[in-house]
Amino acid sequence: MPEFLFGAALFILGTIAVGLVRILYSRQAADCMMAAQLIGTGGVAILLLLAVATDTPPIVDVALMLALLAAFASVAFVGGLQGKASAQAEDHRK
Amino acid sequence: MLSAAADQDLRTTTALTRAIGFLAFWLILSGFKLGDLPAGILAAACASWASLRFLPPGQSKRHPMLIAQLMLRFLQQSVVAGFDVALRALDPRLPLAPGIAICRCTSPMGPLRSGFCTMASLQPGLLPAGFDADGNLVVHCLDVGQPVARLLADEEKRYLRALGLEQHHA
Amino acid sequence: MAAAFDIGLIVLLVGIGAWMIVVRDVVVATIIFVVFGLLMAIAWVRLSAVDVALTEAAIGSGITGTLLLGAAARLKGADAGGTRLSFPITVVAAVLCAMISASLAAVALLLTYPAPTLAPMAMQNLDQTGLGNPVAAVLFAYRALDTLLEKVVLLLALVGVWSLAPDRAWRGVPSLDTTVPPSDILAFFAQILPPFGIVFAIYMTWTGASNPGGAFQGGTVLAVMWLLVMMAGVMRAPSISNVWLRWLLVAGPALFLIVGFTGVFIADGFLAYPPAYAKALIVAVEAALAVSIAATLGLLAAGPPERMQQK
Amino acid sequence: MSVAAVTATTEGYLLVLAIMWPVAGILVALVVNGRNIERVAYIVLPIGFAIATAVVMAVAQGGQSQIYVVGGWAPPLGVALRADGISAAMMMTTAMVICATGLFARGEFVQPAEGPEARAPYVFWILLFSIWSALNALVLGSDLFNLYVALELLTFAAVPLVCLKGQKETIEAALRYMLFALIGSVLYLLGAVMIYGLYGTLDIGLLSGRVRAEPATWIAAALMTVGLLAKTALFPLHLWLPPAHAGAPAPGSAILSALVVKGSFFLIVRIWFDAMPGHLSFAAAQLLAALGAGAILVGSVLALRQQRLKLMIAYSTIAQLGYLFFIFPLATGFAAGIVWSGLAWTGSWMQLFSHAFAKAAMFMAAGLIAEALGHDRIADLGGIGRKLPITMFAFALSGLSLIGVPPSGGFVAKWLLLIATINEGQWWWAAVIVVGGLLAGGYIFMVLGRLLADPLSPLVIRGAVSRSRELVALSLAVCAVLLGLVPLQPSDFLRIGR
Amino acid sequence: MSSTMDAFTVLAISCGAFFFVAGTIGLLRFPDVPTRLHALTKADNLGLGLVALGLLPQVAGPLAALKLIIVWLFALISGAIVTQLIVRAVR
Amino acid sequence: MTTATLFGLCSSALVGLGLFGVIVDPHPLRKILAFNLLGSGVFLLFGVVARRGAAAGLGGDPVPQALVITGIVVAFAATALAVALVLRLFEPEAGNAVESEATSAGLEVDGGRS
Repeated sequence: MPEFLFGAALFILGTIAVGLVRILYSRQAADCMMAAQLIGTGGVAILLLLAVATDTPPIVDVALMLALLAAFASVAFVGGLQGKASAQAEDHRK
Repeated sequence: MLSAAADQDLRTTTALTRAIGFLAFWLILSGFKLGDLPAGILAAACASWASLRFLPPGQSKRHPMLIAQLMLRFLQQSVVAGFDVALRALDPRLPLAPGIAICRCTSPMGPLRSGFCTMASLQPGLLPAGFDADGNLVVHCLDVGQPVARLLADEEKRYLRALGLEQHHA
Repeated sequence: MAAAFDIGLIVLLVGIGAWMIVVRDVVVATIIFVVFGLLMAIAWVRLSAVDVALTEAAIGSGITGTLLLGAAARLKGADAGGTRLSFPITVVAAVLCAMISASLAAVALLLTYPAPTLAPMAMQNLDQTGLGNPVAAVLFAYRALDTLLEKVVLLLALVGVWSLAPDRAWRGVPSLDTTVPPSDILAFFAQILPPFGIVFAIYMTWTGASNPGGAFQGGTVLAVMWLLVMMAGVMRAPSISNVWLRWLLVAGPALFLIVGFTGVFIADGFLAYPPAYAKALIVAVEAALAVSIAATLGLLAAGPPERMQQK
Repeated sequence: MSVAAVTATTEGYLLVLAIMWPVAGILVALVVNGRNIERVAYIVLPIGFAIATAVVMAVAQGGQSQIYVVGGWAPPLGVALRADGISAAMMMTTAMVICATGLFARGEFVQPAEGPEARAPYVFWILLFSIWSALNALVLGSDLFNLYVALELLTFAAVPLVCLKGQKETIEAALRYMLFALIGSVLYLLGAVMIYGLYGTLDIGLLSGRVRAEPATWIAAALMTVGLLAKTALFPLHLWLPPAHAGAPAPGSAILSALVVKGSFFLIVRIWFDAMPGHLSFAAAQLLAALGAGAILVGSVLALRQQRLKLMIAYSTIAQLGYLFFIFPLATGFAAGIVWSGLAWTGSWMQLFSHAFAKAAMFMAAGLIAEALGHDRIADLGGIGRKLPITMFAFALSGLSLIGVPPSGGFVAKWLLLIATINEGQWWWAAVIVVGGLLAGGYIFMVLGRLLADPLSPLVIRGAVSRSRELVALSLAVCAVLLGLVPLQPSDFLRIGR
Repeated sequence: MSSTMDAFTVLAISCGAFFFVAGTIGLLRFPDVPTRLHALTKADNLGLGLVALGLLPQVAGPLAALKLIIVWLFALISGAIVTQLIVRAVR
Repeated sequence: MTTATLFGLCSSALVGLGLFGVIVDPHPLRKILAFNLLGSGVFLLFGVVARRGAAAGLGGDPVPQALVITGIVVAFAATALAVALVLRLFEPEAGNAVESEATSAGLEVDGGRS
């Protein structure tokens, strides 16, 4: 079974890699934001597979951490962009 | 408006419900161990406090059964959505007609409406993309041929009924 | 199959790292770095370092992302380009770096087995610390001095960041808090996610004594949650002269220091614990540290105060 | 514990106290309202000084290293602290310069009498405590990773000190300093990792017994050394130093030039003389000294060409740091076939200490002059010496020590190094030492001449200069000169622990 | 029993992997950012769900299984929210 | 090839890439990014050392693992300080936020701008 799980993890890693190449190749920030999302979902899947494959339950915690925080990169981008812009606008108004 | 006492009651009930939920989350995280329980209770208390502070209790009557149904539907829809997108992606003809649809949205502003948007974003082919100037929901869809407005209105009705809000917006 | 997975992961890591160096746009490079951090978490899992994987996932994705993406977005308009090095110098630098890489690779290939290790010694003494997680024992018992000093480093970095505030904004707030419309989805996210984040953070801190996890990881999750509510405008950023805030910053290191000096009287010396109370003391210190780390990391990512609080 | 080599000595607790006392100061300073922060300093500085004195006494009386095993966990698992002769002497120098700087800074970093807490004083005092703690940790540490943390502590305290004034140029200087320092510490860490991978310990004492002569060890040591050289600003990695040291406020410059750059130098010595004694090859030692010679010549020539007083002093720091690197070819004892030569050893440390006092005094004097005139253009300094005679005297005394005029600490240092070059048969370094002295004479007398000259236009004094601050600068300069009274022979105290 | 469970695991995970592939193909073929977002989140979330489902029989005890579900739920919800954030930023 | 050796090669590549970026890239923020890449490479080498030291029932030597955690946090602090410096240096309004000599004593100039 571990062999199969590792294989599945490698397979998903491959799909992530292809997706990343596609996303990052466009070199537009908006497109690139999807990359974090892609890694978020795919990385969680890989970690879950590894947790079972190596029989190390704490790895599920890493997956949970990733699921909780991977979204945060995009939030930081969007929030940071809008937030800083509006804060600056506010500052300039005064 | 509810009276102050009833308001207090509601707060307590909500706090307790949420605390139990967070404690369940803790138990799932750490497994059931008696020695861990004090920390779990502390965590649940902190989380409920934060949750009450960020998201004050609504004043409507929720229907647990309907909410459970809603959750199931939510999961089922996300499965259907996955199939939908996979079929479109793998179809050699690439059957896409992406576009924007404007829908009326009756949920009250704030977290309730955001919650509805989040649910809607898991519907097959739909992706809420903010609101226009009149407060209507802007939806990006994979196929503008879908009856988007009707679909969403149905979903919203279900959503509001489960949250006990339909009487306000009938 | 496991080796094939490792090779795939390594190729992806190096490829993404190289991409980050060559790509033109700063914002894109930053996003690539965040992606790189997420992949590093998987690499740490493959190296049987789950504690580190948790740290990398928390710091690498969550908080570094906020910091760097915010900075990249702010610098977009500014002309921040320095002088480009001339081509010959670039070539020399490339050759130099390649040489360093090659020598490191040679060392990695030539290292012999059995490798020196302190693992048996760390396990032998684990009982005396009352802990079940050897990494936590290293951090809070065997090499507690490093951990304590590192906390001071964090505080000092924060003082350094604050010192960059304009004089008029000293005692002001970082410009992280924003006003977003109440229906905004970001606010919604900031309303529902943090309570779960808090439970997870406390779980991380608590479980760190016996399983992978600990004050760093828990504190970082808390910090990320705090940043989220501040960025979404659900909670306001505090003034840096807030008394409570300063106590929070100091609480962890101060308790650590006090416990350390108590060890002189009740145990073998500075930063020693009596075996009977070792676990309780360490967990108490970790709990306080988690709060302080959360405050420090959050404020570090938020940056120096830039304007006075609006009343 | 498996290794019995490390046992704590009775006075060892002082070592922990020396590091942790300023840390306690940082924590208290962070929470007290900024208004009370100077009061905290009045408590931290004298007690810290007393701790340093006690350590020196303990080392001198015991005649051996003082050791403390933190938490009772002996290396390699745990971390030990160790005070030998050089670390005790470094601690004393640090304590003296820091306390003097504290006294000097009272006039500059005060909270305004009215109104809320202000930025600069709040930050300055915290940074001062941090630098003290970091330096003590650096000279007492005997674990490569513990030393890494101490190095980072030092960097994070030093960088904000550079741009405390907040002008664009100083921020630029701070950023450049930061980048150099970060690369430096990462390279150091890389080397330390390899050492652990090879020998399974980071403890310097244990390493000295385990280190084998093999390529991987040399790569690791080279990486660590290069990283530390970047932090020490040895030529040609000196580019960050002049703007950083010249841009900081006067007390900051004094600390940065007198102490901070020496921290990483101390660590290089620890690596080559304590962690891997006898592994420094003749060629590598010559290379280090050649870089030092380059620093002396280039630094001095550039100092001669500066228009601004603080920049001139900063370039002089680069030159004076160069002398320190003669310790590698001269003290290793290549000629005699012994591991060690006391003459050059003492000379190099004397150079370090006397330069610390002299340079701190000189930056303070320059700060006072700039405060009085509102600028530090050397060409327009004419006549200020008559208005500020004490300051000028402090500048002159410290200048004499930098040149190496007897009787001064600088003279003893350079004389011992000269003799060592003859003893070791490496006469070529003697030429560099002599030329360096002449060039130093050039730039010092150029400024002194200006200070005493008639003003081109009537001098406008912008603000009254406090007499007590002048005296602080003078007393440090006097310390530099008094060091010249030590006997011209290898010092026993500096040999303690080796 | 065990082999039935293993067969279930293999089947579910293979299906999950299939949806990851579908998501990536969508990324490659779909014309613009919003449509690619559809492909990314919807397909990958389903893939992750199936992977988690397939792993359920392999973990010890019901709480550990619930934890896998929880991981999926969090990924699902945060994915749904992030998608909206991105599409709003792009629009 | 063991896992440790493979990741050792990975770490050496990352160190080279990061160092190259730090030296060559003119943009200060990207220098910081490259520094982080370099740091990741160094930490990864720590991880390799830890993995090689697997013994006593552990998958890795806990000492280097703990040191990496400390190192990651320190590297983050360094990044935060460097980013703050870069922002202060390059932001459009940084020019007028620079204090004049008169205000550097720390007096609040505009009374809180409330």
